[in-house]
Amino acid sequence: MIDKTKISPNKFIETYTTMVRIRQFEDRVYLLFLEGEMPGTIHLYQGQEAVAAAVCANLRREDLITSTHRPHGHAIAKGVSLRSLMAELFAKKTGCCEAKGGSMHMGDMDVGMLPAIAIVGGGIPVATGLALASKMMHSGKVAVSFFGDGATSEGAFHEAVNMGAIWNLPVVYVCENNLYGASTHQSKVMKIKNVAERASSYGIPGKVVDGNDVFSVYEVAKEAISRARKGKGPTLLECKTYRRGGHSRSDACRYRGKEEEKVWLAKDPIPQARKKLVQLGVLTEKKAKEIEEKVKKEIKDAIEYARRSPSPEPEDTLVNVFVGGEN
Amino acid sequence: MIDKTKISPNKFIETYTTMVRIRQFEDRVYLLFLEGEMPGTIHLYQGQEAVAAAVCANLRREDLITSTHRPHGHAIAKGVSLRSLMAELFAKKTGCCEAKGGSMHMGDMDVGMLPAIAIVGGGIPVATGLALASKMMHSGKVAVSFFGDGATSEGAFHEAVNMGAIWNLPVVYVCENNLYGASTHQSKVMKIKNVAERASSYGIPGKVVDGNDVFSVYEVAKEAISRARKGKGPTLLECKTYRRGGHSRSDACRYRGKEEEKVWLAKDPIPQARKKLVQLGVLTEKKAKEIEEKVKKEIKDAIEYARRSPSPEPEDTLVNVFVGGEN
Amino acid sequence: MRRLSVAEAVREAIAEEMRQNEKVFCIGEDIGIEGGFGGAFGVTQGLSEEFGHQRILDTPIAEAGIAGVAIGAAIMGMRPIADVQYGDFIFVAMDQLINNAAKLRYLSKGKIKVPLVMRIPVGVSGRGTQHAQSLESLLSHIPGLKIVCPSTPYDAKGLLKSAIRDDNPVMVFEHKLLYGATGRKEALDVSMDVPKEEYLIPIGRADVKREGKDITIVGLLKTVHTALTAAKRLKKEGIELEVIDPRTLVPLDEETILKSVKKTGRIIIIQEDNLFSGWGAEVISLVTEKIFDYLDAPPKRIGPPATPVPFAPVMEKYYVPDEEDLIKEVAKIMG
Amino acid sequence: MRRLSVAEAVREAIAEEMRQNEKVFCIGEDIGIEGGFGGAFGVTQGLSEEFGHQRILDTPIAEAGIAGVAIGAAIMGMRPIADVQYGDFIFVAMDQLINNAAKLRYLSKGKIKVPLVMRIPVGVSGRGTQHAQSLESLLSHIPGLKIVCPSTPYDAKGLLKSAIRDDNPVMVFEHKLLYGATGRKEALDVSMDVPKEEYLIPIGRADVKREGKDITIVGLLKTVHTALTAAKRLKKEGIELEVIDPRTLVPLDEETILKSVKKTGRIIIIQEDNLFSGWGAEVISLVTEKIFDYLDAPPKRIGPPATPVPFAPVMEKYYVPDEEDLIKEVAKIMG
Ligand SMILES: Cc1ncc(C[n+]2csc(CCOP(=O)(O)OP(=O)(O)O)c2C)c(N)n1
Ligand SMILES: Cc1ncc(C[n+]2csc(CCOP(=O)(O)OP(=O)(O)O)c2C)c(N)n1
Ligand SMILES: [Mg+2]
Ligand SMILES: [Mg+2]
Repeated sequence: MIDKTKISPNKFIETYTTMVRIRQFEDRVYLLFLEGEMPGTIHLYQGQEAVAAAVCANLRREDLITSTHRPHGHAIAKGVSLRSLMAELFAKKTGCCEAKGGSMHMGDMDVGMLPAIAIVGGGIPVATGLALASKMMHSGKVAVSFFGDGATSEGAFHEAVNMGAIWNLPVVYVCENNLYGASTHQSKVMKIKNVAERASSYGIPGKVVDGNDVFSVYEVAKEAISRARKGKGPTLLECKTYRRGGHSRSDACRYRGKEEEKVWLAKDPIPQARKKLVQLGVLTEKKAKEIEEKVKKEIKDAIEYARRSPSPEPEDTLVNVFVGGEN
Repeated sequence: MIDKTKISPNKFIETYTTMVRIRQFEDRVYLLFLEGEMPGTIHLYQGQEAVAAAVCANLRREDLITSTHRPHGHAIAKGVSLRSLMAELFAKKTGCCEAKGGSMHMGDMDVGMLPAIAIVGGGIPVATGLALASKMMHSGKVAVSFFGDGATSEGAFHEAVNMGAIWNLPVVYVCENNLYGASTHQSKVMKIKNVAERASSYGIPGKVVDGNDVFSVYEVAKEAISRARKGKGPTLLECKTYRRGGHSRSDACRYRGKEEEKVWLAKDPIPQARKKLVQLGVLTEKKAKEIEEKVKKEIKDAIEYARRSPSPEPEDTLVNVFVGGEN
Repeated sequence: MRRLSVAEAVREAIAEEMRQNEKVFCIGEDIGIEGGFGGAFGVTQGLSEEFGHQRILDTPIAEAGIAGVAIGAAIMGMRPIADVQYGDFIFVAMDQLINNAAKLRYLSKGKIKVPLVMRIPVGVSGRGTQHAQSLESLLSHIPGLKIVCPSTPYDAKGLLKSAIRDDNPVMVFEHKLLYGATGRKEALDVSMDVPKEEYLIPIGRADVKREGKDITIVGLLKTVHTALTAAKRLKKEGIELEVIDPRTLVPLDEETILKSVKKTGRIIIIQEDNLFSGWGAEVISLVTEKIFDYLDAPPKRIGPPATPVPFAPVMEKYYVPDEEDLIKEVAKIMG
Repeated sequence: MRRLSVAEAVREAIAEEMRQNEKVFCIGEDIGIEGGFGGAFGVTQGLSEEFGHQRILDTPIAEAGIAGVAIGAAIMGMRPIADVQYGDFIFVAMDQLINNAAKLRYLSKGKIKVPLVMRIPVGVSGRGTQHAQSLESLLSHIPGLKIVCPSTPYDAKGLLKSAIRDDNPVMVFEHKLLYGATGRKEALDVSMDVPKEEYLIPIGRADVKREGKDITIVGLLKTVHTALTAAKRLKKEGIELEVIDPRTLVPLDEETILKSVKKTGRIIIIQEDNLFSGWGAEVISLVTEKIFDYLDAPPKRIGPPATPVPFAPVMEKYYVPDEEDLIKEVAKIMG
């Protein structure tokens, strides 16, 4: 399955490290949140790390992504600094949105991530527009839109993917199918088994992939992104995955079957990846430990940075409404 | 192809008469419009008569339809009185919308037609809701939503058809694919050949049918409607057809290829139907003439009625905003 | 009598109406799932147990679809109570509400009724810019929609019941921080005694939440409470605010507002919704057009700055008008 | 100088900007098809011949998609001019405009610019209720959007050019009956001399379309012309109206309006857009909040009844405020 010759060991390690980074970040944030150190709400990404990590591993810094109400993983994978992410969650002036956004709007244009759009489906047309500009400007950039299974019920999904298709735009539509839109199981909102089947409405390829297997995601993402970059148009990628925790904040997931949870929670993408990397001889258990330690330090540093960062001034509210003259 | 045993001769004649009625109505309206007797704009239905006639021939009076900016044909087929339709076009108080609507909003709830919704795609969710109510109230009513090929690009189409599908609602989605949305050819806005293929996104049947062959439309509409009525859920019906005239008012169709026009205009649904009916022995040329004469009189009567009808009072503007108390 | 929160009062109104009329049903995202949330604010929690999943109907995430389907069902005689979680998401459904719900009766010779209730949670509550907007002004601008904005559990229940029985599309705005226990620190506790016996509050009648002779304050939803808090403080200084809660914007109870201003000669609007082309401007226009000569001082609006809603609590606090802002303005006008 | 209609002036503005800046492009339905219409009002007629189909980009009928795609392209540095045929259709795209165009800069630490121009034809023009609405008040309520409303060919050209160069999302409203030859009997001929030489009109500056000492009339789009017609007639009776055309609602040129009212002491708004929570209420609030003491008479709004727009010409005429209505109101105030 995994073709070692296609991925450099460094890339393997880097992608794996990204997954670990996301996991540790989210685990830590969850606790901080429960302890009341963070205002607002959060939607965590544990369980879906393979998707963000593998897709973004195939992107260049100048490529662009749009994200959703669940953006931490995408932000980390695209390279937004942990410090600025943590500071945003702490509502500090040094946050990636200067504390204007909070958890649901993370992003940093300097590394090619738009502020996450928390309106379900709302980012898909925008990503399509980024790709349109790339084509018009011959910039060679690819846009990736991340969204959930639930988002594919929205009209915005339909309108945008069709436009991406007819104009052959350099965009990849990445659906992370974690089986639920909030508390609602996929089977309640669509009659089809695979979201990827919807690609046929637009005449573009639709691919289903095990979203908990970072290597599989890597392969199909690579293909879809290079296809996009070559001007061959979009792909709809469906990554089957599962969120390990609740939809948001304090959700105890009482709407999920125990059996289903058991099966899926056993398929944790991180140990799975580690095991394979060790088998391949790319990683050792010792190296894995080191990675974890390194990441732990990064997170600790980010938290300290966030804590000691200043709050915004009340009047900062007025800044950045319009270009050239506030308000 | 045509199974005489399945349709009664009366039904044949009735459906054919409906087509003739629509054609004559539209031809006459076109002239009246050019002569300046009617305000506003019009979108005419010549060429697509087989669809409205055959679909509505399978509906009961209490069944419901939604329509579009191009509603005259649907209104006539569903049984809205010619007098009230003509009066509406003349902006008279006796019009089917009391002159509040005009050409684009024709309808009459007494015969199961909602005021036409001129927002492209906007009627599809509403029709789905009519069907939901039918199911909840066990009323046995079927809803049919008519819309164009262009409308299937709208998010509303996607959201609504999916809901009809997952709830197994008694609704039929009838797409009249006349190859153009205004001046824009289908090939510019979708990569797929058949709109009906989009049904697969929702897990419902999608059927392509020759929309200029009233017998074929009759067959598939009958099946889809009875399927809906039996609680087996919606069908997406694509009727391939062509409008004989412009998109609206004074459109000279300079965006349509001459070759394409020639081919399609030759496939006029009305002579086609007449020929087959004569072959089947259901109609004679003499009877056909009589039908035409009869319909001519009906139209004449409608025009006279409209002409002698009173205009609304200016203050009628204020009526029927809210139930129970105007404004 | 029992003390109820707004969420409880709203739930009770829905349940009572659903028991009395089988045409009433709820439609929305995550409202009835077993083990789920009962909607974004727990309002429909438990209702699917009593009424089943046909009448507490969970939908895909598709707001235009939800609104359109609810409109269609309403036309057929059902009485849908639709919701789209946060009000901010209703922009996805605008076309259905404005082009269909508000107009189909008008186009149908009055043969169509659209007894649709849309429940729309609004207001700033620590969730950032796409989960914080107020939409009551926007929709009050559309002829054909009734606009209801309850500020207390008592009003919320009585008005929602009236809205459900109303044969017109009624947009019912609920402020997130007034619901009660929604896990938000900033939430106000406005729970109060609500009678067990059935009652209705007519749509179109304002409520004088506090009488006073010096200045008329008009608030809506949460700012009614801001005004009442300010009034309590100002009382100590001998200033008596009269606090008017219009409760419904469309139709607007002009009389109650005008009567109050005739008495006080002064008016301040306190508004969380953005000011420009907002409901407060409408109230000022009403007063200045109709009883200009009664005014002893210029009218005044207090509201947020013309910016999106920021996330950080310190900015959010700056954004939302509070009693300090109001008291300052009162001082200016009285001084 | 040549006489141009608004449609011609708008077309010229687009062409000039497209020639100067290859980032500028048009996106919309039926705007560039060969043998087609050049958009619903012929404005882009001929442009695809000069600029090709990449830059006059025809789309599917999908307004949320159009707006969203335009926003995305704008963020990357393109300068889209998007249109959705009739303004009424923009309700389908509301989410993109309000939740994204108006907010992404705010969320991005100012790293994002959204130089989007949305051209929005509005106003009553004989097409019935879903092809007639005015949206300028609604969108003026949203922080983060600029609102431009030209009433003449000269203004339309100069303001559109500024809008295209503006780094912010600008909603440009155009009145259908002012375009020129659009096959509508009711269309006004407002064609006028427009200089060949390049010029810009800054966004945010009102124009005194007519000076007068007696009453300040504020109109917008078509009602500017209604006011000018009334002014001509009233002149004969010795009454001098001052006609102010704000030209942009956001940002609003408060100074010009206040200065005028300080002079005249009286103000009437004439508005085609529905009154409730509309732009006229904002102007009245501005004046009464800021210069109350200068007013010699109550302010007044003239507008349509609070109903959907009816189709029949006699009702439509009743619906739209005209010079008779204005003259009557002037008589009341002066008398
Ligand atoms: C337009 C809109 N409707 C509803 C919501 C509320 N909401 C937030 S997340 C969510 C579920 C999204 O499901 P999915 O797209 O599968 O993403 P996931 O949460 O599983 O990552 C819902 C309904 C929203 N933010 N936007
Ligand atoms: C939401 C919306 N967008 C655009 C329009 C303008 N418009 C009216 S008809 C039409 C073309 C519709 O094409 P199609 O759905 O194929 O129907 P047809 O006209 O061919 O019957 C367009 C773009 C509209 N009425 N509503
Ligand atoms: Mg999901
Ligand atoms: Mg068509």
